[in-house]
Amino acid sequence: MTSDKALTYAYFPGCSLHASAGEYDLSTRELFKALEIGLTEVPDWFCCGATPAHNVDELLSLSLCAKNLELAEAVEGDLAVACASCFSRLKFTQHTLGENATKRQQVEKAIDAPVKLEGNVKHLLEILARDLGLERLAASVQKPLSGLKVACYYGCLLTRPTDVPNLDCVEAPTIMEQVIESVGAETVAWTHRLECCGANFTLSRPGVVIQLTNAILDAAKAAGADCIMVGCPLCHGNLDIRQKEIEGVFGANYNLPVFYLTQLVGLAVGLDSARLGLEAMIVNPLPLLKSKGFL
Amino acid sequence: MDGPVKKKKMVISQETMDVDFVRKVEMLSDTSVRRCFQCGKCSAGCPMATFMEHPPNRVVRLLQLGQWQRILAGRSIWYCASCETCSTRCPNKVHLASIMDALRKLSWDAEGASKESYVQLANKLFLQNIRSYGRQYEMRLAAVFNVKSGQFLKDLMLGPKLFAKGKLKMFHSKNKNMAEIEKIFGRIEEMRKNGEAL
Amino acid sequence: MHPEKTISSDFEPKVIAFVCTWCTYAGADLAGTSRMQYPSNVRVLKFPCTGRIDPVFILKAFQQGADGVLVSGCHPGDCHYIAGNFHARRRFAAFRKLLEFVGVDLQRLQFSWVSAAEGGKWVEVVTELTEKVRAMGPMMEFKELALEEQWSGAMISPELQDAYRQI
Amino acid sequence: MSRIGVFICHCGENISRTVDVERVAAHAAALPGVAYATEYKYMCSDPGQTLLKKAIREQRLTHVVVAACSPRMHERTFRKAVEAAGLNPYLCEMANIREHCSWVHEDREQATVKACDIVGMMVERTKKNRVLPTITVPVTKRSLVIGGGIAGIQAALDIADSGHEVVLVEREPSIGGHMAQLSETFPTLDCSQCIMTPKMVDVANHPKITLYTYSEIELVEGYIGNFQVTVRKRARSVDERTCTGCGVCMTKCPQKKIPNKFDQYIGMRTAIYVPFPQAVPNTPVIDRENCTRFKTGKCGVCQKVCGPGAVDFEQQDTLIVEAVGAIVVATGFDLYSISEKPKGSPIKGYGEFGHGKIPDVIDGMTFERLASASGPTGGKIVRPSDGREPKQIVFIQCIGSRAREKGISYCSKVCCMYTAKHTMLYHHKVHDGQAYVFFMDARTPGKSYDEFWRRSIEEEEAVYIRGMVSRLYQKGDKIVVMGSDIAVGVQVEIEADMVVLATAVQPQQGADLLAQKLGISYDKYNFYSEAHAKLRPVECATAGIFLAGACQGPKDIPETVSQASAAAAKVMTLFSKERLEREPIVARVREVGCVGCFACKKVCAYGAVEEKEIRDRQGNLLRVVASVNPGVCAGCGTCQATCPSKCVELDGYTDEQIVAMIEAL
Repeated sequence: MTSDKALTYAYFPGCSLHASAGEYDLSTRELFKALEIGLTEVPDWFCCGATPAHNVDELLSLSLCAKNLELAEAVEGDLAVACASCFSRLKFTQHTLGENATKRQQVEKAIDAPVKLEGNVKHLLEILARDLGLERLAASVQKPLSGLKVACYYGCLLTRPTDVPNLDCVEAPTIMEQVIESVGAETVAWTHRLECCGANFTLSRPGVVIQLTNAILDAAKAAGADCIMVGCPLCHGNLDIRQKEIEGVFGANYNLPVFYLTQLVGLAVGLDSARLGLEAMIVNPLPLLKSKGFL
Repeated sequence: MDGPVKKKKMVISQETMDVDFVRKVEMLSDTSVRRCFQCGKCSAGCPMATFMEHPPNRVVRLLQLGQWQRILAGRSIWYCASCETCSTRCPNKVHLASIMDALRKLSWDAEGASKESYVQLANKLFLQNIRSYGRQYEMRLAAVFNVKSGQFLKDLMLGPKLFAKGKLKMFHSKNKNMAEIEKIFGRIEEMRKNGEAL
Repeated sequence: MHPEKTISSDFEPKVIAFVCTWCTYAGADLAGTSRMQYPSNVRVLKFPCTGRIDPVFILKAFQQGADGVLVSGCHPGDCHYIAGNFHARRRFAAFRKLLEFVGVDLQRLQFSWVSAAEGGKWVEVVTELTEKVRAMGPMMEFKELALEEQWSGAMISPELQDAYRQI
Repeated sequence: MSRIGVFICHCGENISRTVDVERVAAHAAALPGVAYATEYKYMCSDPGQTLLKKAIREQRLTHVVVAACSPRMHERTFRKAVEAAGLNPYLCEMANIREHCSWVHEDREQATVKACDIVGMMVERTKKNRVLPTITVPVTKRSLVIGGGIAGIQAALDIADSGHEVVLVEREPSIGGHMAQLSETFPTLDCSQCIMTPKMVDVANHPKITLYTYSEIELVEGYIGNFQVTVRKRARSVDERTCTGCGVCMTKCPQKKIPNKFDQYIGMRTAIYVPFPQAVPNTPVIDRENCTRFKTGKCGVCQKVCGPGAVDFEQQDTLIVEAVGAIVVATGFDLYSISEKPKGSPIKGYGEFGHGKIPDVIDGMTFERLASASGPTGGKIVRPSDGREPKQIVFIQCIGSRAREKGISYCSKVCCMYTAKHTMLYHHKVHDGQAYVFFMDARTPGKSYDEFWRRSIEEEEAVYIRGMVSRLYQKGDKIVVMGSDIAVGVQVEIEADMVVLATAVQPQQGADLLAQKLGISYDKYNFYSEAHAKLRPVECATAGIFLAGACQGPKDIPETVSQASAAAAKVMTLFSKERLEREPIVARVREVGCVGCFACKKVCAYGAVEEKEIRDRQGNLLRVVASVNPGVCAGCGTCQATCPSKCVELDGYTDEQIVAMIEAL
């Protein structure tokens, strides 16, 4: 996978990265620049429909994703996706339309174009771990994150279900750990790496969300983590934005900064903290980073 | 939840088992409900099972018996988080998460059959947002949801903070592909009207 | 199919069935012991296994005046000889082209699986084929073409050789 | 010129009611080559047969056609009668005018025409029939038994007790198999070793049994009655004849911490070892991978302390050829491991159960070793991780079995019963503990089986929970079990000290390779296939090879023993004759036309086609042609239809015979 040829990708940031997850977008662009990986945003991409679309209208979900895949064809390189939800939907679309001819015909009619399934859709983790390669990533490190104990949180959509995203083992993935360990951090073994945070109900049933998210924060804390790392803006929203609220409701004290993977890797490769959007995080990460000597 | 329907004796006959509905579910979800042998592994791992009146395995069981009214009358399908844990661990390759998608779709078609309103409202607004703007604008989504659901003050404490952190944007530009999106929505509606798609 | 031919209403087609002894022959026996009724047009040739059936026999049967040919053996996976019916199936698939080439309307040739327990299915299959062939009228092609030389003796022709190579 | 006799049966009225038998006889009499035709009320009756025999002699008949019922009914009867009259039995054929004619058609005219046609076809066919000799092959009255578990032991003892020699081959250093590993057995709870070890000793002492342990099958040649089997006897590094089994070598061996396979790797052994104290033979083996001597050349203590001087570091593998007439395959089973990726599955093992990395999540066989009085803990049930007694123990059924996403869709059959047994053993040993069982349905068909299962719940207080487990994870020193109870419809969480998984029963590793050597068929899971699921459950389709035990499919001990004895009986039946007789419906190769393409060999399911070298008088190789071994050929004829140069012929179904029938139409 690793080659000397310059890496370049079409980039699908997704809606959240243009809004609540601005720091994920910023740190992704900055990190890729630093690693000399080309990133060109797909022009005029639109919403993949995420969970609500497939929840009630799969045909719409497949059509929106198929349209986005078609738009991405215009940009050179594999499609780099930052958001786990967008990643999951795009992969699902490729998988479903590849297997089911009827659905494929319906989608082609809906978007009035042949569907394009050949292009590779890759999550940022795959690009860092496999295309760039862990060795080259390790070689780019300026400030190893020594002594930082990270709880890698995959959530539901990065790996599941079997045979669809094919990012890593569905039950025991290691790709996040591999990436963050290669830039010098430690990872903790913990029990809730793949449990659901309930992102689907952020808007409609926040009461449900805080219960699920609390269990995750609790498990990370119990495992001795300093912070949590995620690759999904929806997980981030629940773990970071709602953390204070959860602490209040459950009488806990977590104080666990929730980083995007690009923020932590960016820090390790020597990016200035201002270019990582750290100030946008609700749980202030600066005390932790200062105490570990990274700032 | 719904006393009368839930507690009512199930009278099973070829007439009361709605095979057509089950076939629609199977077609939409690309999976067979007959494959399930009721081991309950889906319910064991479901993060949302404690919020459902019918645990996931029972939803499949009711489908096997063609008793969809009992499913749609409850809230279970609207409490599915789409986390795919059930599909991943099912020993029989029953894609329960996809079955849930299909059931929600058919519930929408059945208009108002289901109780859960907040989740449905959020979904509706989300899709409307795509149709009108091409992309999701969280601020707008949240504001409209709160107004429509009558929870004006929900998450009040979060708002200003997120705003200060740049996480909620007031202004947004329209996507240049708007015409194309409208066409996609239109074509799908057309196909359904002509009976070319479910 | 053959509008130029006048089909007399009392046309009785000749149907030849090539069957294996373990499944279909026994199934036909069962139809007998159960006193089921079917058209008397069929003549049965017994083979140990469908694997023994050389496609040339089918040609020979048509040439000899059969209007329809049935080949029937054990269900897939049930072969008494482990895999004879599987080899037969592969072989016949390769021979379909050849049969078409020499002018056999493939409608006249039927393959089926009838197990020793399926007396009823045997009756169905035989009745169906007989009626289908009756509707199609007599098989004239070979009679007209007088392929006597080509399909006698060693029963070897370039087309046949070619088909063998494909298997 | 043939003189054919045609005999038409009325079958009481069964035939004559719809078929005009006199007209058929007249039609037959007029056919060329027919010298005699008659009809009679009951051809199969004694007077009917007498009539047939008399006609053969008086009319000097050369061939016979009996037009009557199905050949499946009376072909044997008439062929015997024909033989008694001095004709070769294969010159007699039957025309089926009952099942295929009189019984299925009502129209007398049509039925009569058809009967005439059928008789005509059979007359033409019979003209081409040849005299076929009865084929006989000699029988070597010795048997090979592969596998020294309870199945192999039972089969070997039964055959040997009938007075025939047996060669028993076992891959491990000792016979005993899985049954020797078990603690107690269901449904009686008698101690497995107590009933097993006497049988093992019987094998060792039996004058008719040659035992090769630590040995494997290298090559199988030949056919029913005449197999040549090459056995690889692996180097034991200890001479079996001189070793007295005193065990001093083992006490002195410095390598003491090697996980013992027999104890499911929870007990330790030395590098020179017997797998368990009651091993048969009681001769140690040096495990060369772990022996210091073999790794560094430095040690040699065992050799120094061995009084009789039996330790031999130079010993080599030896190949032994044994001639046998029958083979019993009894290679048994193995348990699926949750860390392994099963065949045909996209999923690697059970990640949701920790991929085998949680130390106190064990399988059923490991629990047997823990519960066994002769096991590594002396029968104390303790956790492998810290040696503590588990107070909450969870059993989970159907792991790997009945899970098609894991590639295994069958039921492993024994787990329901052994788990019920485990809950009892646990309750007997840990009085203040509680056992929980997650299950779907209890499958307990068998004598006293369901009663046994009920006892585990009603008297031994096991809590059965109808529902499966989604995930297991370690939390502190507990294992969190996330399950569900589908009867109640709620999730169930148990913090367990130990979890026992009832993992699937699978064929032994390499079962497919052995099957290929033997030329027997196996299913997609590598279980060996019987010749007929109902009526020939013990034989392989390959003649002379028989199956016993779990190598054919999951089985418990009583079933295994029954099948082993059945296989032994089949072997004895085979050995009851000096020579084997069989129908001469076999293929022959016309060597002159054979071009040696071996298309026939590729399609032969029995391995009956061999390569034969044709040499000139000087011994120079001219060419290689196909040759059919009549002892192995089953007579399907697939080779003949496949041969591109038409050089194979199946006796009894030659092209000539078949074409004659077609032409008669």
